[in-house]
Amino acid sequence: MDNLSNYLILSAVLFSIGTIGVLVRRNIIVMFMCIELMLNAVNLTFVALSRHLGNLDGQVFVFFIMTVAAAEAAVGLAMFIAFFNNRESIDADDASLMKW
Amino acid sequence: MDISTIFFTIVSVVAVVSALLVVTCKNPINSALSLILTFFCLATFYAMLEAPFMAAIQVIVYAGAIMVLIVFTIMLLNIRADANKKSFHNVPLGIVVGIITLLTAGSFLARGKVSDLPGQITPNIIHQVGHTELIGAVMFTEFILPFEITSILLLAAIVGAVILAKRNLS
Amino acid sequence: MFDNVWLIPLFPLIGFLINGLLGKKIKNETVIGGIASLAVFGSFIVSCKTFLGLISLPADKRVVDVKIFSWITAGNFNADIAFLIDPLSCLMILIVTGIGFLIHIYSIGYMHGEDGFYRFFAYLNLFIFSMLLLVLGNNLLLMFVGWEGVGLCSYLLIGYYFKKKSAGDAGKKAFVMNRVGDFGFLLGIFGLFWYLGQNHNVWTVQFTELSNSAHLLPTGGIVTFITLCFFLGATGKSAQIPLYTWLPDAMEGPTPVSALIHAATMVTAGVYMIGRMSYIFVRAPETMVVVAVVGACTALFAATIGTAQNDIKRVLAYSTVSQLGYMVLAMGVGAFTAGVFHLMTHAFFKACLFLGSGAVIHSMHGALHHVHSHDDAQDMRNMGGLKKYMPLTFLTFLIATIAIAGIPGFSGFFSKDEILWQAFANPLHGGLNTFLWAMGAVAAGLTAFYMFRLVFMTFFGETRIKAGAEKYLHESPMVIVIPLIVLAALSIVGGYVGIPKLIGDVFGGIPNYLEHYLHPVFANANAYMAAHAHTAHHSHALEWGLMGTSVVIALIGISIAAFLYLVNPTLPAKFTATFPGLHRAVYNKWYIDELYDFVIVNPCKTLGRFLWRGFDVVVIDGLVNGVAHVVMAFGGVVRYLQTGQVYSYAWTMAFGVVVIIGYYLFK
Amino acid sequence: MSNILSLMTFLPIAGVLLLLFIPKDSKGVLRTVAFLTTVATFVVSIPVLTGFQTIADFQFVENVPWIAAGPFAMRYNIGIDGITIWLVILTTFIMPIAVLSTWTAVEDKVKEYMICLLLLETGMLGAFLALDLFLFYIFWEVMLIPMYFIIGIWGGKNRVYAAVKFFIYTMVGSLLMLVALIYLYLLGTKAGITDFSLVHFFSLNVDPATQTWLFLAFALAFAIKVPMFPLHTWLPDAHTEAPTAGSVILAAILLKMGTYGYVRFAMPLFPEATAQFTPLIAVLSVIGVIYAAFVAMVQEDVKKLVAYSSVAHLGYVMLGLFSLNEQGVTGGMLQMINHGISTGALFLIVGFIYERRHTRLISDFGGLAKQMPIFTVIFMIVTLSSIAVPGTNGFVGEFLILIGAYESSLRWYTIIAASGVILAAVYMLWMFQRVMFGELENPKNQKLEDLNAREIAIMVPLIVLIFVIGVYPNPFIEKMTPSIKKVIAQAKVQQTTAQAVSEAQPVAAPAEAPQAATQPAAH
Repeated sequence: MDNLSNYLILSAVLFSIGTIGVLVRRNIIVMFMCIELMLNAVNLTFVALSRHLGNLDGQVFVFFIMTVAAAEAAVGLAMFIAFFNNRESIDADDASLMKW
Repeated sequence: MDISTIFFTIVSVVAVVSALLVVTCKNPINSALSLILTFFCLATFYAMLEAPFMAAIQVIVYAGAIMVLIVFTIMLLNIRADANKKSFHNVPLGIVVGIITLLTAGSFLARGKVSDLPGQITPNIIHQVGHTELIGAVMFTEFILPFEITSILLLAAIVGAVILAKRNLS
Repeated sequence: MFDNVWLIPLFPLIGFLINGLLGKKIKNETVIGGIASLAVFGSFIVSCKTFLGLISLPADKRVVDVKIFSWITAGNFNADIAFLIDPLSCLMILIVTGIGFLIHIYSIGYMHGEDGFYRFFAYLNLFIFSMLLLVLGNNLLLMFVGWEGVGLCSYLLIGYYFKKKSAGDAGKKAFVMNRVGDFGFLLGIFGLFWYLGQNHNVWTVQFTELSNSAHLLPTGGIVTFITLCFFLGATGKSAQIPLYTWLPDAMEGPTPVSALIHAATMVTAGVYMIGRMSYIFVRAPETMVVVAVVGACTALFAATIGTAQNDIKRVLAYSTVSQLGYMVLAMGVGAFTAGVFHLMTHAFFKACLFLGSGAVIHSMHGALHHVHSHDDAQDMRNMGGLKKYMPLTFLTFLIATIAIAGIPGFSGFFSKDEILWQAFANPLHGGLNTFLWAMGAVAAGLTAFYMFRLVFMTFFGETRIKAGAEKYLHESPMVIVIPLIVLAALSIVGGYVGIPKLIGDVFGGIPNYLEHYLHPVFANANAYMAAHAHTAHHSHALEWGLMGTSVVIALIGISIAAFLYLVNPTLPAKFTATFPGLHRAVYNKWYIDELYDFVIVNPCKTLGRFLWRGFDVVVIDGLVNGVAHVVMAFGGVVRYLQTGQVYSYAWTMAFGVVVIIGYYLFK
Repeated sequence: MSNILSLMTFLPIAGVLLLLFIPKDSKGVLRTVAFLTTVATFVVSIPVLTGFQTIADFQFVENVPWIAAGPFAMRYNIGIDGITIWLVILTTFIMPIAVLSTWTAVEDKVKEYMICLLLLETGMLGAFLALDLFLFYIFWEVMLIPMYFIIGIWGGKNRVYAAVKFFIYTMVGSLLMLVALIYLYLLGTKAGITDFSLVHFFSLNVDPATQTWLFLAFALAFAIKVPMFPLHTWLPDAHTEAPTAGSVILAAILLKMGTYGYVRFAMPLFPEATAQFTPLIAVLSVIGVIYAAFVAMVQEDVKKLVAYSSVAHLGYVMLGLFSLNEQGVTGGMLQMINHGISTGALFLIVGFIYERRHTRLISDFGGLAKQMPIFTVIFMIVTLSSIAVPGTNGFVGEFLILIGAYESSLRWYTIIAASGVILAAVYMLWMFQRVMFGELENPKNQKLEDLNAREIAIMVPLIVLIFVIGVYPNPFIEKMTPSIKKVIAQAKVQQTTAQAVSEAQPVAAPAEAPQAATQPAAH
């Protein structure tokens, strides 16, 4: 089905954009948003395929991914706040305590 | 070219452009707003894919809850584009990896085969029974265990977020 | 008839348990001492009953095994808790419980007021128990239990005054040296068990069975090895060269202990063991040579050291070593009966001597204590003239001394002379015999010399004790004196059970009771010797002549002692001044202890330190830690890959994902 | 009750669950619960002993499917036989004592400590009972972790080094064992074995060349645990640093895992390799006995001295096991129990004085006999048991080992090993003398208190056992005999030819010695 291909291609494009974003941005929050973008790209794939196959499992999966994303946002953002409080910065390059 | 294809094209262009804006905008608040736009586009797609419940959730959870949280954080930390500071690094290499990712995904799509077996959930059934009910039925029968585990995960996330934020604010 | 044999060791064990566990609470010395003595007395009564039961049997039936329970069973190996009642073990239990009882009584008086009174009696009872196990055990393993048990009690009792470092050292030395012997004993058991089992399918450690299968053993070869191992055990326990040095040090223990353990009973265990396994020893002629030579050398060597000691107990200790040498010599020349005979007489007179010296020390100690003097109460140079203060002690001491010196009519004469005669006339060692006899005879002379030197220095002459102390010298209480009298009496009459045939014939054919009595025990060995060695016939005149010679030598020894220490007391000092090197060497026991320290003890410690600090820590741990360091060094290099930057991890991950997916897509 | 073994094994886990719900500050309750759990475990183990039949088969067997993952089929297969019966009883017996021993010594993180002890008990019991190789491996590793924490958290000054050393040493061995185990399983699948069951592998015929490698892998893991010279250096460190209970358990039970591993796995599974390596193992055992004795002699730290004496004792055990005759193996098995009791007791004793004086240096003591009479008596008895004085348990075991080894082809090693009895007396008595005898010079020692009721209660059962085994060992031996015979038959099954040669020339035995001596060099 052509329609499905479109969705999948769109999803791949969004995913790649998200990847580039994670790799090139220095702001942690933006990186985090790009990760959300990647997750959403995957979600789109799930929903499209679910629709195509006539099976709701994929959509349930999307539901779980959303839940995880929500949890991730809560914890992640809390960490960013903590990080900012310690370092006065939100730049990923400043987080290098794990360095050798 | 029927109307749905045109609509799909328009919305997908908006989605891609807004996604690019997320990556390119120097100011994080702009990125966040662009991301919200992308999420709305995706919600549109879900609706087009006969998944109204997912569309609703997409708007409520992502655009509503998560993005509000992110915007709130940005505002709280008072982050703005700093002209003196670089907001990008390794751009060419990033683009190369992105393109390779795209190519890889493309070749997946090109080579992979999607089975054409029709499932039981046709648009008709969705219209008759209702999407939400269908999802709910699956969620609370077949996926009850993951569902419960997810709820524990959320609980843990709440506790974790509280502790993380609290300890460092004091 | 022997159903209640198990009571013999049980009584002292009960005594040990009562005093050991409750003694501290009892506190009353009479009760504690009474319990302990009563326990041994009970054993003595049962022993007497057993003895009477045994001699009522016909001579060839006098070997009875009494099994109590099965102890260790594993595969072919079986050892029971079982007792062997035969003339030899019966004689031994009589000696052990009899003399043991007397010494218990004595100890009540001697140990009066000592710290840990109950401990002393508990140990003493434990010792009697172990010794009874040793002599009664019907198999090698049970004998070994008693063997180590007496060693242990000896350790505990030598170290009785544990606050004194020298006491602790002496105890440890005794135990370790005995352990060296035990090592030999163990190897002997292994060898015997394995050889008979492997080659003849006789898997046993039981004496009666061993005796029955002794004919399966070859002459020499493996049996030499086995018997040498056993003999090593005997040298440890019976303080023979090279393992004798612990016994003089063992005098750190209380005097009753020296009398009971280090004179009368325990130290004779080696002799007993050789006698018990005589049928195996005679099948190893080389071992018999070694046994005889070691015995003779010890007898002579220890006697030389005894001549120059000033500590009253040390003189007696070297005398014990020397007398044990006689017994071992007797065993080595195949005169088993004579050896056991001397064991018995020696038990009487040496116990008497030790207890007498204990009475002297006790009195001296009290007297010196009264005048707050720190003079050594055991040093004979501080004594002298004691006979008028302690007449009974002196009398008994003198009797025992005459007995040990080998004056005819006293017990020591019969047994010692028998040994010397057998050393000369035995059929085993050929040309060596004359030497053995000569060494024994010289040692007899030296014995007479140093024993009378002791008597003269202690009881005769002027009183050399610190001025003012002499009025506190007194005869000991009856509880101490009565055992002395009993033992002195035994020292006289004890010899008459074994009158040599030569003398017996003169007095109308008095038989040698002891030889008849012990005959079944040594029949096996004697039969073998009779078959394999031709007995040379010596004339009666020669025997009389040798007997006379040894008496004359003894008398000469006494005369010299009298001359040097009674008539002309300044001579010894002059003698010492003339030959200072010789005197110092003898006085310092020929520096054997120092030699052992230098050759064995110190190298062992050095080796231990080297193995620990050098090998364990440096080599092995060095290797282990070295490996760890290599790994850490590698990690130190590799860790620089960790930049700590989020994006670099993201890069790596993206790259990895691409590579992996690409591989699956394009493979 | 058909699943009494499971009940026994997992009862400590139930105790752990209970402990989790107790606040960490109520130390008394925590200790009591842990103690009662171990006592309950011991009580549960008693029916196992009384219901144990003197036969060679595994008893109280439980065998249910557990994990079926692709080609691997692991089963929950546990059972008990004569080899393990006393080891299991020893474990359940020692644990309450171990808990009691650090009643007051451990004040910090009591909850975690007790949890570690209980987990350790489950691990040890499971490892002894497992009849499935994979299950065994799991329990083997389960034991490791609590012990690591016990040493690393509640240990002495140098605890982290000791804990890591212990962990890595053991891990190296067990990883090799895992590899060998999987390889063995794959061999088994070719022969039609579909699970990890030990009984099935016994019937597997592995060709000698493969046996060599598999044996080496297993043997290394076990040799580290035993520990055999030269793999022993973790032991003194671990013992010295561990808290009393840790040392006691380590000495009494964990070390037995190594020797048990040889009897249960390495020897019956690879009989030809066993024959091939017997001289090497014997040489190492004998070196261990003598070497450890010499090193122990010059130690300044009481605990290290006892640790080295452990190495020497375990050297005897190994010698007995590899003599492969009934006396030797019985002696070895019995000596494992004896060592558990005696050395466990020695570590307890060291713990007592360490708790009072916070030092273990011999030179800091001296003259304690005057101050602590009860302690002296107990210490003396245990010392005597350790140096194998007849009448105590140590003698029976050591004697059987030596006589067994003497009968076997290991005769000449035995003679050297037997000289260890002298050295043992030297180092133990010397230590005893320096600690207990002499004048009470150090003022700090003059205020020492004698053992209290709890400490006496800990020691009395051990003392009783020391004498019971010493005087009447047959009941202990009888229960083991059928299983020991079976193990010997399995481990000797293909050795008949080799043995026939040695039996034919018993007198030529001396000629074997140089051969045997050169053999290790060849490997």
